[in-house]
Amino acid sequence: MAGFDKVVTSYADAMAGLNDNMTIIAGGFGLCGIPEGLIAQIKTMGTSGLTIVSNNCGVDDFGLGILLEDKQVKKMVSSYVGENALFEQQLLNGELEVELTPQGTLAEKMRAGGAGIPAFYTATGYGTPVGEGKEVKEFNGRPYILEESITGDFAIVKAWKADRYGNCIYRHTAQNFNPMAATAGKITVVEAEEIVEPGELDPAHIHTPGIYVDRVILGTFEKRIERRVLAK
Amino acid sequence: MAGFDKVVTSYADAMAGLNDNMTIIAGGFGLCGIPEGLIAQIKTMGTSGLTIVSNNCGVDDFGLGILLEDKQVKKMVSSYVGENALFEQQLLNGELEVELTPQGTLAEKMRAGGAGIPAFYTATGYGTPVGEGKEVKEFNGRPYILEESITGDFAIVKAWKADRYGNCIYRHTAQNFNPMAATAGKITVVEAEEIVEPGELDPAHIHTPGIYVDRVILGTFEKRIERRVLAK
Amino acid sequence: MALTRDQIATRVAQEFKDGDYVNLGIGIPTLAANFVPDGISVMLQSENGLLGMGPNPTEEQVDADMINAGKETVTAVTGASIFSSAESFAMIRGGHVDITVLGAFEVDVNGNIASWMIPNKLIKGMGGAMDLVAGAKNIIVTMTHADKHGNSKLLAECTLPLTGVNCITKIITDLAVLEVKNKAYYLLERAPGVTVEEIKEKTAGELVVPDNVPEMQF
Amino acid sequence: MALTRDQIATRVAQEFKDGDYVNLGIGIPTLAANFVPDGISVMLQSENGLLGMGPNPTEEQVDADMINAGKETVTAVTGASIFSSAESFAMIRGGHVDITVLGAFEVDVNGNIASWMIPNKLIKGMGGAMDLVAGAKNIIVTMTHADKHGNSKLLAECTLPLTGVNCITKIITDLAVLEVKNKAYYLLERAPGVTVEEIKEKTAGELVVPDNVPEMQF
Repeated sequence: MAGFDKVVTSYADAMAGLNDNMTIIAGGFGLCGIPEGLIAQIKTMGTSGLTIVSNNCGVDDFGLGILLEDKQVKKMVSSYVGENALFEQQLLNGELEVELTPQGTLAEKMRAGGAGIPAFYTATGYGTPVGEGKEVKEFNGRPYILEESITGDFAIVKAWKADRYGNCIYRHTAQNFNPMAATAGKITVVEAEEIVEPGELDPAHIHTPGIYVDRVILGTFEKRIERRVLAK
Repeated sequence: MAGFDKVVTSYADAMAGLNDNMTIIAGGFGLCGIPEGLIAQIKTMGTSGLTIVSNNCGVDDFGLGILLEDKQVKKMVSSYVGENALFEQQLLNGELEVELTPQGTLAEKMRAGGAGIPAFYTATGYGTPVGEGKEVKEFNGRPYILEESITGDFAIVKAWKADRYGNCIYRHTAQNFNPMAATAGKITVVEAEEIVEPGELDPAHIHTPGIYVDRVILGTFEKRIERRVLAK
Repeated sequence: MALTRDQIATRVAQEFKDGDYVNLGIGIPTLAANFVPDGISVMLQSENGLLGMGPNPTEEQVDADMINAGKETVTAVTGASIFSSAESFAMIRGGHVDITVLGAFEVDVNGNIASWMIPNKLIKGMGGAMDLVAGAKNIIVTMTHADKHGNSKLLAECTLPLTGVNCITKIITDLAVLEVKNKAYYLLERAPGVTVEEIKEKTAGELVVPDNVPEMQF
Repeated sequence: MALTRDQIATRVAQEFKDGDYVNLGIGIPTLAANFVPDGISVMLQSENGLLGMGPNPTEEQVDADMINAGKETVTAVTGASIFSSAESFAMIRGGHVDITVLGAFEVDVNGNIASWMIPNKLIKGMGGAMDLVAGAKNIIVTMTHADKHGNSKLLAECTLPLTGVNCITKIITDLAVLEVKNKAYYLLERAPGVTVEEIKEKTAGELVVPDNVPEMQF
């Protein structure tokens, strides 16, 4: 099954083909379940003019936030970008564009992109700034807006375990946007905490079937905690 | 957690509230992963005028096919109904209506129904009889048709293991349409091979979270095989 | 006396029924989890993909892969399930969450809510709030009745960009419990010691006051 | 000589590249799994929710919960994954399956295919075929070149209700391999011993014949 072995051994190979002005779909929620090494590689490569679709944009010195330092990001498509002073500054300066998208709509846009559904109706955002300029249609007497799907040139995904064929499982709430991101990239790259042999993952437990995945790399993760709150 | 214990002990309780002319969404693919006892209960109840949304309609004496004997079914929404002589006869007699729906569109209609998405665009069926009379819209130069979602008064689902809170896992390809059906019923009833205590199912392995499920009943299953083909 | 944050949260928690699936926003709504009445069980949904959210962890339990929608470390209760963001919002958008409680800057008599954006000032984003108000069966807004300058947050028409339209039915403030219907606020309960006069004064939209307005019971 | 079913399947399997995800329809397409060339691995997708379909089971392996889209008992290969029908068709519709091979009643020079319905005769339904032809990156139609009465199935325009429009690019029949483009059939290969004349005779739509038409290699 040589043709299905998707493991690459360098970050350069993992992100080969990424060019300026491309669109990247990124998994993760806050700093949880983010492909730390792939983000670092994008910083190393210095690729610029990027459009990044991700629920958040990290913090100033960690996660996607590190791509702001050298102004690699042209546009973010996100639901919440409030954790990041540099972000706000670049936005106010007009150096960065942001398309604020409701979180559920964002998740569904990624899923739809991967699933060959170019657009769907949702009530979310109707009558708000999000709905402005969008097609409206009533179903059962309720108005809905038409939202178009999202795909990317690359998807970057963080898995807990991946096998050589690209089958992935996620750990706890580090799953979040990763499964949808994995489906929505022309090239999907998975950074995993552990790479196992095919057959080690139970077929019924696989969150992302390998068909969506092009490259797998073994990563090491800092897993920074954004808000460490303990039981009182 | 008394309020979350969804186990009922009789089929009468499991299907209580089912009335004539209601719509039922059913899991299963062929005879695989079908809620055998719930179907038998509908036959016992004699409810008629039913619209049933299910990929197939069983065979003459098993699965949903048994509801045809007493003409309980007014309409089937299915992708393939070829295994059933009685079905064909009632269809030709005009006693039964059928809305043939592409299999992927059917699966997505159920998912969308459960997910609050009233309609979505798909290329499937464009330019065919399935697309007739449906809204067409181009995205990136390709035409797509608008398909509306489906919900039911009841959803009947077959699980392998369910816990008392209604969390379900499915076994092998008996998963099929069951997870989407589970989301699309006003009342969702799960018939399981085994009922376990909350906590016994790994949170990451649950295919259907209990929030979608209203009632759980322990079933016994014949699990008839439609095409037993052995290795040569 | 205007209610404390804990008292508001206590009154919010009285809305829960046994077996409810509940999504709690950041702030006072989250506090409501601490005041669920005896004999009532609810299961908390966190929109980043957790049904059955438990309390914050002990030092030993802390796990970077286990957070809630507020990005705080949490635990899971027995019988929890964990899933993707798409599945999480399928639940929310599809109306499977029984009660959503969230804060707001403003509400109005049309059931509109503004809670996410103050032009030229706050541009962090709406997160999951727009999906929650569009999808939940029962939405409770909890906030102070007026801002710190005494300006009412219960308006005839919202002035800030909206989070959702025609979706709010119940409001629990530091002064009162109100229902939104027929383009007015119907006063249901008042905080102990708070007069109808004070509530009238701090409610900018039309207020309907019945003959008898009971005090909240704690 | 016209090819046998096994020979057609063998020629179909030559289209597979190492690492392809492949969906095979019922009939001759399914046979292609038996003729995958040495050194090539493919993973079979079955649209009822199985990626990595294996051979039919032994008596001991038979499991009612393990079937394929043709409802036959099957097994799973090492590294397989199993999922819902919605996920399965997300793969298909989203263009993640590399090759789909399916039979047809008719095709035409516009790349249209009719494969599911004969009015007043066959009304069983389209199953997953419409999704497959709308979604796969590369669709191969395999069928006999003409019906048993000698009528061509490669038409200028389909007469039966369509399964999909403008989607077929390659056709492998018992007589030839053809590409569909520019509103014509381009003859690529002929079956050993079959003349260009016979292919011309049995092709109703416009046929483009190059100077040299090589025989298929087995």
